[in-house]
Amino acid sequence: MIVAGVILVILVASVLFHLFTPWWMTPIAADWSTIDHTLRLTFWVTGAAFVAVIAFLGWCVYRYRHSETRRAHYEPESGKLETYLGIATTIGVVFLLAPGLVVWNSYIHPPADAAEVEIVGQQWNWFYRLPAEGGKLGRADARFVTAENPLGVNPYDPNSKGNLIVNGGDLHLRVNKPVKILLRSIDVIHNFYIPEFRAKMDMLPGSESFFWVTPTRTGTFEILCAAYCGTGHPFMRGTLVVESDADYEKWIAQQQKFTAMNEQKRGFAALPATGQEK
Amino acid sequence: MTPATPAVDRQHSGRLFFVVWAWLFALSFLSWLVAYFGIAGIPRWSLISVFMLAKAALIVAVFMRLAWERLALVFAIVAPLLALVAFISALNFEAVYIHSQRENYQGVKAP
Amino acid sequence: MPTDLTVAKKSALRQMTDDWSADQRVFRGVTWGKAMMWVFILGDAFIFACFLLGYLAVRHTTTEAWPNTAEVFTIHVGGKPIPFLLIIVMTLILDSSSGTMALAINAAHRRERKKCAALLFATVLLGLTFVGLQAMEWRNLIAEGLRPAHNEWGAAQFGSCFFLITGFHGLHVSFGLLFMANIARKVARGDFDDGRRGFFTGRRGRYEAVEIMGLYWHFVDLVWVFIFALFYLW
Amino acid sequence: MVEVRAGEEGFHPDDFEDEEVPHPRSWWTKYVFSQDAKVVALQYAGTAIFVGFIALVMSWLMRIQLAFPGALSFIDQDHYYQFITMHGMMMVVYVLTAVFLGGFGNYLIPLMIGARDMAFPFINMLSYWFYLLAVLILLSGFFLPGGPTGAGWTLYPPQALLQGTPGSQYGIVVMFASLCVFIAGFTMGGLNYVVTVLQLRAPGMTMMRLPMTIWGLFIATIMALLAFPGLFVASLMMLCDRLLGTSFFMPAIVQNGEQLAHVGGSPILYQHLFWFFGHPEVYIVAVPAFGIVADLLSTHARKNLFGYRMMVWATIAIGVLSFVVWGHHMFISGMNPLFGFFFATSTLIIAIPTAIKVYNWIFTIWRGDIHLNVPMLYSLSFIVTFVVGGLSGLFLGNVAVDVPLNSTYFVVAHFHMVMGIAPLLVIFGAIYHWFPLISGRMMNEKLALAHFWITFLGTYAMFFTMHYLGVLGVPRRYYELGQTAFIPPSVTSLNIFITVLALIVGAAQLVLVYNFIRSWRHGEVAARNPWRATTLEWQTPDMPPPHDNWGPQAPKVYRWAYDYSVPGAPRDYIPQNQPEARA
Repeated sequence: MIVAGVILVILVASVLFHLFTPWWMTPIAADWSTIDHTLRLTFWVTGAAFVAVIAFLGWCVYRYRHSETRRAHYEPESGKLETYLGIATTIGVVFLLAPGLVVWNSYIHPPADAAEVEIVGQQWNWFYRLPAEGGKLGRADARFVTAENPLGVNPYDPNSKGNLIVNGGDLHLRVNKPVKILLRSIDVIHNFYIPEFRAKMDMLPGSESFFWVTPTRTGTFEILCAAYCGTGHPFMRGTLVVESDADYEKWIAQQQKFTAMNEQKRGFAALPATGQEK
Repeated sequence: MTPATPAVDRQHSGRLFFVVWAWLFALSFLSWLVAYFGIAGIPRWSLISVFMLAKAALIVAVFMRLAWERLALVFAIVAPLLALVAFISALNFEAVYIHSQRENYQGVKAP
Repeated sequence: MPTDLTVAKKSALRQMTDDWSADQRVFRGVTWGKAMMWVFILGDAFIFACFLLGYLAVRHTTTEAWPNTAEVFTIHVGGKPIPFLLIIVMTLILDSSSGTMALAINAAHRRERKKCAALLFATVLLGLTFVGLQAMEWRNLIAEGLRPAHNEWGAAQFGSCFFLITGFHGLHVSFGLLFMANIARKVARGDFDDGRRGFFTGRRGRYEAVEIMGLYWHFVDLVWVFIFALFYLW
Repeated sequence: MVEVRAGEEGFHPDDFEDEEVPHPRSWWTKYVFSQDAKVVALQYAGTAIFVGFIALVMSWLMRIQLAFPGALSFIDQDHYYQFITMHGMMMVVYVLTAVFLGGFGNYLIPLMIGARDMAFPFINMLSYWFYLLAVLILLSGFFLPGGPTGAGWTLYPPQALLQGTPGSQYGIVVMFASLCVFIAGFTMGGLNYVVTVLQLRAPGMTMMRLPMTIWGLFIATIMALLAFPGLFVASLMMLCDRLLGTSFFMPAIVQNGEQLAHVGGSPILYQHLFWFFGHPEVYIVAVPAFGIVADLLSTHARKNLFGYRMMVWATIAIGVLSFVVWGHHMFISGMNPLFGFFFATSTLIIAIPTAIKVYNWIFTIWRGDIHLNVPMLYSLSFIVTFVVGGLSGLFLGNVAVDVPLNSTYFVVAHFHMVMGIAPLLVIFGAIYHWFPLISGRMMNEKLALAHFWITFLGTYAMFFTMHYLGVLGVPRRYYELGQTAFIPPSVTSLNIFITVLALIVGAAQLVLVYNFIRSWRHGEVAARNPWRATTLEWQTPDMPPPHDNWGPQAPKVYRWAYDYSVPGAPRDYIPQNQPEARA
């Protein structure tokens, strides 16, 4: 009796907690509402399963509790029941999986007109690199990193000329313009995480990862690191400003160019002798 | 004390093992020849793989006597190796991707 | 209970399902020791597979050129360079030790004590030669400047993989040799004929030990087949 | 009598099936270097539980730091991350794996299948001593300069190897060395469990008459034997990177403005190797729990296990599938994004056999005669926590939903619920269930109930609510949240709530220890087969079972393990070794 009651209380309390929780998704600031929809859908489906299973469990405990007169029913298996349940579960799983895969498909295919911005992580700072107007991002490699070239931009790549380097400042993005975010690290694994964007991705040293996003509202957002990157991990913060085109133009005009940073040219001598490239 | 009553039908003449031994020599030698003559590209990989798998099959089937084991044992040994197939394909898929990312975005030489 | 004659007539698949649904043993006619060694080999195969997969993945990912193994593993005979000469000799020796091992098992089945012991000692000798040649190969390459962390011929991972994989395999060979020498000694002394008990396990010695040892030894040879093809020749 | 075995090669077991169990000759070989699986089991479980308490204390310290930042001044960032790492690795590998396979596996496998001991008692004994050595190597990290490693329990490179990570000098080396020794030791035990189940069963004991406990332990052991190689190889490669300066996992790295000597390695390769082990590891812990809970439910509900065949095949399916889902731990790791489709699909497929198991547990008590004994309470609480943890796994397995939740407290809540708390509750239930068999006495029920309610309700409240921190987006592995705009102050109150519960629940475990020790000496003497169970371990001539389990007469098995309340039978259970239903 008590046990069945407690199971019921757990069920009701869990559902109520879900309905009235003060801890819920932050207001979204990107067009990844599809992710939110899938998340909500998953809550509905799993919530229904939770209620059904736990309620049935509690009812069983109540209804079939021991008494002197009771004797259990002997029934090794019921093929029909198991088949029905298997099919129902499969349907539920397909119902969850299909939207997830569709959303993932769009997640990994940035639109062709997306602007590019590279984000570089280093314990425990964020750096940003943007192509010049109409230009492209040059290659980069941790082996180029020097005091003058903290991002390791490849000085031999013509595309590197004119790349804008943001070292220590905030990152600005245009509102309602898709942007492909390229991610790289020059020491350990980091993760570029803005809760309001929903999207995130690890930043790997020695490789390049990416995701894309369209910011949908202007404002200032906090950038966090979401992959354990050493003892300073909680303090690896940055700031993202989403703003109108006009404000963005003003900001971009103030940014430093890679060639300007490297007037001294000292960084180029640092090319390490690491053997032949393929 | 164990009864030392070996049933005659449980043994093989040594001849079979000499034949397999000779085959192992031949296959090793053939794969060495592939390298010696510097055959490159797909012919090299396919030849080496074929010789490798043939040799492995001979060792497992005859020397390790799997060919005479009952199917239950053979199955129990071969089936788990399928997990490796998944792992091989996944890691290969991944390595190609990482390599292309490095080629596209990184590198110390001018493109 | 079906007799074995009727079992033989059944289809192989039917026989297998019968085996799996039998009581007491799944693997009929398989001793505990042999079953254990097979399961161990399966796990060990996964270890070596992970080594080789890791090597292939690293080789594939690195943007540095992979050294030309035909040049690295070349031996000059009378001024003429012969690629992989040492490796092919090592391979043939290990194959031969597998051959003598197989014959030793055959002799063990027939309870031919002297023949079995002689063949086991021959296997030990061939195995020792293999380990000796491998040591020589390591010494030569180290003299030429190959190190775990770097080498002059290309990607640094080449040396790492070489030392790790051949080292781990060599360790398997060496451990096998220790156990095999012990078993050869026991066979020669007649432990398996008079059922003398093992020092640690307290169990009776049996000729079965030769077969189990053989499984391990063939497995070591089997792994070398893959290392030879995938690391040296690939 | 020598059969003619046509077409079979080599030696035949019938030629020498005279294996006797090695008898101890002295106090040392009886209680310390014992080859008796039952003693090895207690050694394994005792050591694991000791390690578990160390890990528990570390979780306390972490929780105190999270709820009251700076309250304990000796917990600095280094210590916090060392606690995280050691807590995770200890609980997953050195506690849960060791308790289930080393503890329950050793005790129950020979008894439940009707064998006299493991197939290779000597190797089985070595397995424990290797395990103990691994534990000692692991704990030595606390006493070395720099302390144990603080790389996070997944030990990802390059972080794990770089200076600045706590314990990067010695801690990381002893960690990987300890893992290698553990794997070597586990392999020795694992070979025993597999061969014993396959080849040493009693007459009449077919695979399809094995209790689910044995199925769970058997499948988990096979998975462990095939999955640990991934970790073993990753460990050796990491040791090479750390000690020899190789670059398996280390690309070109700049630290403190200095170029390190590494070049060209692939950190993500480590992640693949690790999770190729790591995901099956989850089921290595869960599958034995699934098996044990099925037996507990059936015994204490006096009803046959519902859908036994389906349960067996579901277990096998889970075992097989768990080798192709490891990538769901890496959805946002920067791996080839196309993997997302494959691993999300395979992960959600594995939910189907898992769900079938849940249904069958509940249908086992449905129309039963439920005795709410302590083991039954634990089994019910397992179902509740497992359902919650399993359902929240559907969020993380579905690739697009994983993106916002990954690396948040949702993950922490999920895996604690599903592979921390749920299997632990089964362990507790199993301890209460089999304690009479091991000691011949019953545990005190009042203390047991107190332990149960505190543990179950406390952990449920902790980890259920913690999911919502993840939905909010609170990132995990933060030593302190600091000033973060999107995190309201209410999060701190929730953190305090969770921490207080954690302290209470942790302290409640002492009740179990007290009850265990007290009942061992002074508990009420248990009746033979106190739960009236059908399985063989309760049918031994003495209780606790004698050294060779069965005395002169080994058991014969006539039926499956779930003949409870058979219509027409005089009693509501028929032991497996009883030939006639009417005896």
